[in-house]
Amino acid sequence: MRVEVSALNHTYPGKPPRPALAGLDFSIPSGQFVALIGPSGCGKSTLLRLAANLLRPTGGSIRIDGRTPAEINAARQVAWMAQSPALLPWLTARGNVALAQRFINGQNGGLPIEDALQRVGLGDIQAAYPFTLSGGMQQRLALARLLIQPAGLWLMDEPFAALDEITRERLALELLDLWQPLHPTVLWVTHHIHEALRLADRVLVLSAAPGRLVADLLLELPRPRDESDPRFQAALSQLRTCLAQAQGEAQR
Amino acid sequence: MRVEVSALNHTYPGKPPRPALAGLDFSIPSGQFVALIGPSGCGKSTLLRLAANLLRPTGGSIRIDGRTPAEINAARQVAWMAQSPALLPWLTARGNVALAQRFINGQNGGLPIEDALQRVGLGDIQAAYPFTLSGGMQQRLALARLLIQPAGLWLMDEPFAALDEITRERLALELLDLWQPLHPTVLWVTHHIHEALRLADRVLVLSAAPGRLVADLLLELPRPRDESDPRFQAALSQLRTCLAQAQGEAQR
Amino acid sequence: MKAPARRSALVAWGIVAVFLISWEAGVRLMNIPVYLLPSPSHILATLADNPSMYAQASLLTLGEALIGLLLGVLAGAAIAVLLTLLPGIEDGVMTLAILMKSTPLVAIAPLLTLWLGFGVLPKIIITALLTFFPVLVNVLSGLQRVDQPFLDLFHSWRASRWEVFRYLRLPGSLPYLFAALKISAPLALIGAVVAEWTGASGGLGRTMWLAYTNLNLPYLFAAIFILAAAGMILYRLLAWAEGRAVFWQSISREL
Amino acid sequence: MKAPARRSALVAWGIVAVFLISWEAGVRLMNIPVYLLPSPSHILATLADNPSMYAQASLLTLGEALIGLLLGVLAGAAIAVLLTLLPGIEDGVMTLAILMKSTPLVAIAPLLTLWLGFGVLPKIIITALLTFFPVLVNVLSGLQRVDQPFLDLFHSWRASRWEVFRYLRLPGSLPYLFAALKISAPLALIGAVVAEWTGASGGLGRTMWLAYTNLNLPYLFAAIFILAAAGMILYRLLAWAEGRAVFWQSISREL
Amino acid sequence: AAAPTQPAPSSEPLAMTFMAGYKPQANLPFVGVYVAQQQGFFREENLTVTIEHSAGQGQHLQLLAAGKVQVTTQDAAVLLKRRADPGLPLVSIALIGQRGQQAYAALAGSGMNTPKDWQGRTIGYKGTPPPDLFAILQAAGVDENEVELVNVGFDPRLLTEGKVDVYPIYKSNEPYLIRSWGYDLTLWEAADFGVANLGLAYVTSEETLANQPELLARFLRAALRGIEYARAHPDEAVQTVLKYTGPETDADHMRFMLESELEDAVSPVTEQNGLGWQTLEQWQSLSEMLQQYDALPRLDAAQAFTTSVLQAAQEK
Ligand SMILES: Nc1ncnc2c1ncn2[C@@H]1O[C@H](COP(=O)(O)OP(=O)(O)OP(=O)(O)O)[C@@H](O)[C@H]1O
Ligand SMILES: Nc1ncnc2c1ncn2[C@@H]1O[C@H](COP(=O)(O)OP(=O)(O)OP(=O)(O)O)[C@@H](O)[C@H]1O
Ligand SMILES: [Mg+2]
Ligand SMILES: [Mg+2]
Repeated sequence: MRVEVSALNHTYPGKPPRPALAGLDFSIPSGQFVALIGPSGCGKSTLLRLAANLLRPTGGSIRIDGRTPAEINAARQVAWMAQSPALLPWLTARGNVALAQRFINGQNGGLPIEDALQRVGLGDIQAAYPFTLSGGMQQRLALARLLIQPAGLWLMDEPFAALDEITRERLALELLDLWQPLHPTVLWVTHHIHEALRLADRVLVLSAAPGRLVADLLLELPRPRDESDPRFQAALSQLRTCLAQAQGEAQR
Repeated sequence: MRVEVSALNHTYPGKPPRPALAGLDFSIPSGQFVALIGPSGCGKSTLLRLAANLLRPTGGSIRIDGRTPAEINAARQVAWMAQSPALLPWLTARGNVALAQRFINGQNGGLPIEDALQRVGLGDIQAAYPFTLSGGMQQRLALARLLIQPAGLWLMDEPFAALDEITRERLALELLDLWQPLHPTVLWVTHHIHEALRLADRVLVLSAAPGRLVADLLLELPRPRDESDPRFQAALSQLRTCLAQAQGEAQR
Repeated sequence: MKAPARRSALVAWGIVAVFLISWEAGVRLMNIPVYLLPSPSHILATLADNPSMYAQASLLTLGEALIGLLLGVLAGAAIAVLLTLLPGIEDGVMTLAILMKSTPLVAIAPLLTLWLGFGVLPKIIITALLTFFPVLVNVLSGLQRVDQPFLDLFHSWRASRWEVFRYLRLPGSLPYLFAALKISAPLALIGAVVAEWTGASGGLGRTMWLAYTNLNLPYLFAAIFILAAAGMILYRLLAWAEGRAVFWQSISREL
Repeated sequence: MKAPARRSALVAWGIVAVFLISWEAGVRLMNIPVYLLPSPSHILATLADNPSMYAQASLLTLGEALIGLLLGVLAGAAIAVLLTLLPGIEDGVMTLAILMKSTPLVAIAPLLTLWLGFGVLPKIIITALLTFFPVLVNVLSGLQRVDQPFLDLFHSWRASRWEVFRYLRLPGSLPYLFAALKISAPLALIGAVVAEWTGASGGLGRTMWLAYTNLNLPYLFAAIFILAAAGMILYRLLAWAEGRAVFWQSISREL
Repeated sequence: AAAPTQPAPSSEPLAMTFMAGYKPQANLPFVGVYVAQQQGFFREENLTVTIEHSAGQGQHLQLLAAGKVQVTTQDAAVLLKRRADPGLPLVSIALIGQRGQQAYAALAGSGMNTPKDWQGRTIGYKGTPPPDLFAILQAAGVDENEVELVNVGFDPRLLTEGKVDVYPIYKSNEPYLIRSWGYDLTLWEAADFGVANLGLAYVTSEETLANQPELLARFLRAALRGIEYARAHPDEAVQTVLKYTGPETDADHMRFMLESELEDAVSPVTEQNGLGWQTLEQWQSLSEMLQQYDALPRLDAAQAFTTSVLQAAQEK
């Protein structure tokens, strides 16, 4: 799905009010895999929440295939994965995933529960309750819950933050492997620059709060990507500098 | 403080019982900075909880300067930072840190509240309540809460998981900078291999659950470390392979 | 958990024993006349002398109490659910509930007799009226107190109000529900007794009424002991059920 | 939040109005005699005719109710705290509490009068006895239900039982405390009335008793209306205070 | 026991509910009904009677007026008051208590002999100070401002514990209790001061009276028979009462109540016209007393009672 963000502002109420996003402008063609990077507290989660219709922007607009987030949400075409796993404590691992399945209307594209749990490596503890799972396991469970939802737009908030490099890479491949055929648009918040470059078609860099767009770089590299490739290394160092600047502004 | 772990086992009760640690054996000389790496769900947090006296091992023992975790806990010589921030919602950012200060007996070595908040970059939102903080900010607040506690042993469970590379590196430096003078023993769970190599004197690698020690490598490199240094690169690739094996066993 | 459980049971009996013994002692030493306050031994003797009478009366009263409690709980919970699904009417309905709650039962007892006759039905209704309010208030706040992250999740799923209720609020409100039950269970016993107090043809309430108006206190207190025992048993059962139902949130006593 | 608030207030009054009107209509159409059930208009007229009398009576009764409520809440909360700090004695103390709760007030009211005379003191104590139990039960479960991560944190700090109570359990139990207050506030009014029901020289309870024994139902119901109004006001105040005190956990109605 | 004879074939079966005005005890009007039920006197009248009990207060009158109950019992003075306000259609069909039920009691040790001695003492009352209290005070020439009136519930212990000096009691009830605790009493009765008062009556509603005189007649006939039977066989009657009060009730207490009420059931009026008879001047003087001391609106005492049912009962 096409995502158009124009003059997007969000300021949280309160005294003092907290500006989280200040004038974002970008548009994402349908099916693009976009990584979102930025310093802590710069508004990444806020942006995803706006797209998922959990917040109304205080200024500007988001359009998804020309419709408002509310309309898209009503049509259940967006799958959102929060930064914290938010697992229901009274449901088993499987139960938590199964619950999500009640909320998908007919469209196909979502994984079967069994398959989703297998792919995130929780196939053998489906009966365990969330409070008996390790941090990383909880996050993987939340991921499985997203994977069963068929959607044209994936909003993922640091889905791998609590995972070790290896699991991380394996799941990244799994994910690409699911993404290729359906080709949903993906907004992927990550702090892992290599990961961003390994996965994304495009990387958006936000400044420190209130978030503004400080870099927008496209990667036309074939997947799987070869880190030794000079273009990869170039992109890498470019990103680092952007981020450093973004941070720098934060310090001022 | 000296940490001795011998034949340490932990299995969580339940049907089926969940073995989390299977026969760990290692000892850490006082003042060593140890990074703990291992696949998701392999027992890292469990190990820290055992050291912090939040769990009793089902087998084997942990001795800290020859005393049991309970004794050390009673003496308030251990500072533990959980994987989830666990911030009290009815206290402000500052309030949450100030609360921790009630629980330190006279020893000096902990940072003043103000200073701690500054170092983690939350100096200007001390009056904000946790639920208005971003994921990364919450984690940094939890870190500040740890930094004010004077302790001979730091147990840190993925303290930077929710932070972007740059903030992460900056905080890592801050931390080293605090660690150098006091030189407490540090048990540092991380998923970030570079980070481990940048910070630690020694890296312990655990196998997939139930956790066993699969690698224990010492780094006698001066800090700040130069990633281009061949020894660094060697260690890096060595770690990668260990982890890959650890994972591999998990698959079987 | 077994050992401490047994220990606390011992302590419990110990405390009760101390209480009864000091009561007994107080009555004997200050020799308080029986028509002011009978001694526990006297009360228990009375119980022992009239087993069948008290057994029958208790059966009737406990029956009324339990059915009334059931009705009251259902009513209270139902209203709470309604108010959760239609929050607009909350203030209005609560106003009526409080109006109902503020009406002394004696004022409506005759109306109930008029409409429902002299049987047990009015007693049950009165009990229900007495018990529904705590359930309503507690369950309502239980249903309304939900953590934001979960609400966001359900919102992102475009869950209906009903689905949010069914899959999020309902399980989340269980701790409040059980607290309400623990409050209402003794109330139900009181309710049944008070209902019988006004000219019933049987039950503990009637026994107590007669005993009281004849200042026959041993018989009065014997009934009270039965009520207390019943209340205690109900409470324990509820506590046990609570542990089973709210397994994900351990009741922490050790620190 | 302003607009919806005003709307729901409107709805509230609407619902109350509908209720009163249908009551009025019912009484008129089925022409129910006044000595069974007076019409709202009749009741309000009675109120309007005796403003000063009802004002005085209300003042006395509300005074007793509030002081009694305060005592009851303090007692209930204090016991709950005690049981949290000394969990060993929980079962025993709860048994006594239930014994006390199961004792119908009519049985103890005269004893209190014998010991404390005809003044307001016995009324206040009865009210306290009636209100302490919901507070005890609710606050106790509030204090016992703490999330494990927080307990671990305090444990890692080697916090004392008291510190865990003071800094973790106490704030965490506020939602339960307020639910308990909402339950107990109307109970307190009932309590004061029941206490005055026999052997008071003033107050709404006495007014109601006289009105009832003289089958003067308009006067009885006029008092009931006052009680309901007072109950409603208390409830609203508590709801407002709750919002202020438990600011970190929003009461969610919109989904 | 009288051998139950077959009901007259002519009379068709009737059913009714009798609600005693208070809890089960040996008040004479109650005893009459209990015994009639026990001895089958109602059956002989081909009448089925359901016996209920009221909590006291007003419930039984409400239910009577609403037609849920056909006959109840009520104190004559209260009956007049209820007729006046809220205007309940109550009619006495038989006056069992020919004298007032209440009296005023003080501990014998208190040194009070005449109401004059009440000056400066605390006097208890139940709910509202009863008119005969003021009557007594006036008759004895005591200024009502020189006594302290306190509202006490039902609780004679207030007297023995010294919370009140003078306490209103039912002659047939509390004296037994208080004496059983080892106290002696001095009693003052309104009648002793020429103050008219009456006791319990069988009461029905104007509607029932108009529509079911036959039923009332049968009821009254059987109930009065029950009272006579109780007079003849007090022990048996007490046993019958215990069936309703439960075995835990003190038989001697009930016996005392029965006997003292049997005494008050007879008066010149009844000796002339039979048990339960009532006359206009009895009711007239009562209502005058009430008007004087209780600010009761003037009302026609003639409407408050009827002898027609008793006459019908006395025939055949
Ligand atoms: N309370 C519990 N009850 C039962 N099993 C548990 C409990 N806590 C953890 N476990 C199990 O113990 C194992 C290790 O858990 P632990 O949290 O130590 O893993 P971890 O190394 O911290 O993983 P991560 O990197 O994802 O945090 C996991 O398999 C987990 O399911
Ligand atoms: N509910 C809220 N009320 C007030 N301010 C808020 C709220 N939620 C977020 N903020 C503020 O908005 C800013 C952006 O928050 P957001 O969670 O979007 O950051 P983020 O980019 O996701 O950071 P992180 O990488 O640490 O998750 C932060 O300064 C935060 O303090
Ligand atoms: Mg975020
Ligand atoms: Mg962990």
